[in-house]
Amino acid sequence: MSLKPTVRIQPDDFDLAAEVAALTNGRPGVGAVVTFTGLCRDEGGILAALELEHYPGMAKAEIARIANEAMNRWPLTGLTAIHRYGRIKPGENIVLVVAASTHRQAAFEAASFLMDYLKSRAPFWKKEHNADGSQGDWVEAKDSDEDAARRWAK
Amino acid sequence: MSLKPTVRIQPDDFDLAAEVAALTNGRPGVGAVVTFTGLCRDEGGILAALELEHYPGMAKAEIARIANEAMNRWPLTGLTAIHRYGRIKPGENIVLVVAASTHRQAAFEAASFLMDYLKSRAPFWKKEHNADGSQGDWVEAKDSDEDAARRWAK
Amino acid sequence: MTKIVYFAWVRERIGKREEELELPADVKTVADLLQWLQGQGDGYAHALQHPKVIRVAINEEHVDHREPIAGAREIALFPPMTGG
Amino acid sequence: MTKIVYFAWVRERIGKREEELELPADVKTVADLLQWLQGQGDGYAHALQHPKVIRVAINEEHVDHREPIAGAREIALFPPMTGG
Repeated sequence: MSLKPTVRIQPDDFDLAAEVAALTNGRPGVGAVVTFTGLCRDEGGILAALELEHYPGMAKAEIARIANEAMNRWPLTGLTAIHRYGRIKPGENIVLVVAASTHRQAAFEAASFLMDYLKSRAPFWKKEHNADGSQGDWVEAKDSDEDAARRWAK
Repeated sequence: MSLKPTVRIQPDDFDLAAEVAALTNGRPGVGAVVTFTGLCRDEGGILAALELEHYPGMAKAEIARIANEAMNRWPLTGLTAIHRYGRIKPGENIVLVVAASTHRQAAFEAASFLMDYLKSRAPFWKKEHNADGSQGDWVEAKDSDEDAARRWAK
Repeated sequence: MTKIVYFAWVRERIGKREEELELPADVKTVADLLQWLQGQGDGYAHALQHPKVIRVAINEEHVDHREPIAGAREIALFPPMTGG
Repeated sequence: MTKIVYFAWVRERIGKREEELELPADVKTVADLLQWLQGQGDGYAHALQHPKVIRVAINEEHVDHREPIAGAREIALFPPMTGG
């Protein structure tokens, strides 16, 4: 059973069921799988799309660093993180985390940890495109995301 | 958008992707979906199957009670719980929880809460069937599961 | 007559899934019922030898052992649950 | 020459994705670099007017503003991240 996390940075959508199957098929020791899917919201109809910019050289390495830390902190049997970039419309997927473990608490905590760190450490930036055609803003980082990451500090 | 949780008790397997789609398709306000899948472990090869016994009259009502409490405690846009019964082999699914919300923390916490309560409040019991054909034991309840449920007490 | 249902190893040890019982008038609470049932035969004694671990539902809702059973339509006795 | 790369509104305000710059000898830390860049034109001044909010990576790893830049192959300047 591989203990190396899977990290992918891609413009295309991902397949939740396939990613879960990759961490469970042929691995009968896995008892718990937690997934997190982050989707583009329409913000009450004002948003046409998000444009996700990223730092290609750094994004994959940084997410892999965070994922490896999660593998070290929790007894996981597998961990996958996929982050999309480019133009993403409301209702479409942005990010996927899958954490597999023998027991549920490790899977929940590792997935939550990975998401909190992705939010504040992965080099991605979101620009809004408005439904009325007007120029949108860059999404502002939230203090609550910084705080969420900080709660995992040991 | 319906605020009534979906609860199903069934012998058949479930379709993770379909259940997530049911809580996201046509709902562009959803930004975060957390799923928990519980699978039958082979316990290092000694287990042939688990036999899940349940209390039919009570199981669905009790899980619905817990799910409704989760809907009241967190700002969810949807919540699904599916629990299988009957004979389940290692690697097969036992239970699914899907929690959808505008923001990730609510989805993570509600899914974790629901699983902790399912473990100690839903009327299901697991009997082991051993791979060597010998009579297996009833799985014993774990104090850690009771403790996990208790941490949500308000 | 009160319908009593059993699950998991409580069911196996008592040897039946359910039964209709005429309960004595002095069996007023869940705790009384568990004590009285222990005298109904070896299977019952074995199933209920540690009454504190037995979980109980009346009319399909969890109750504790102090709960009165008057008017109960269905009483379920079972081990600690192991779902999920 | 040091390669400097910009992202998001830092990139938009400066008006370029990346450039190779000859840095003065007294620009020794990330903080020095941010201060020096502010004097390189209106776009830079606008992008870096609140240097505390600017996040920096050297050779694709997060660093804080006290980090020395000697030997840096690539320095990236960007706003707080909003991934996930």
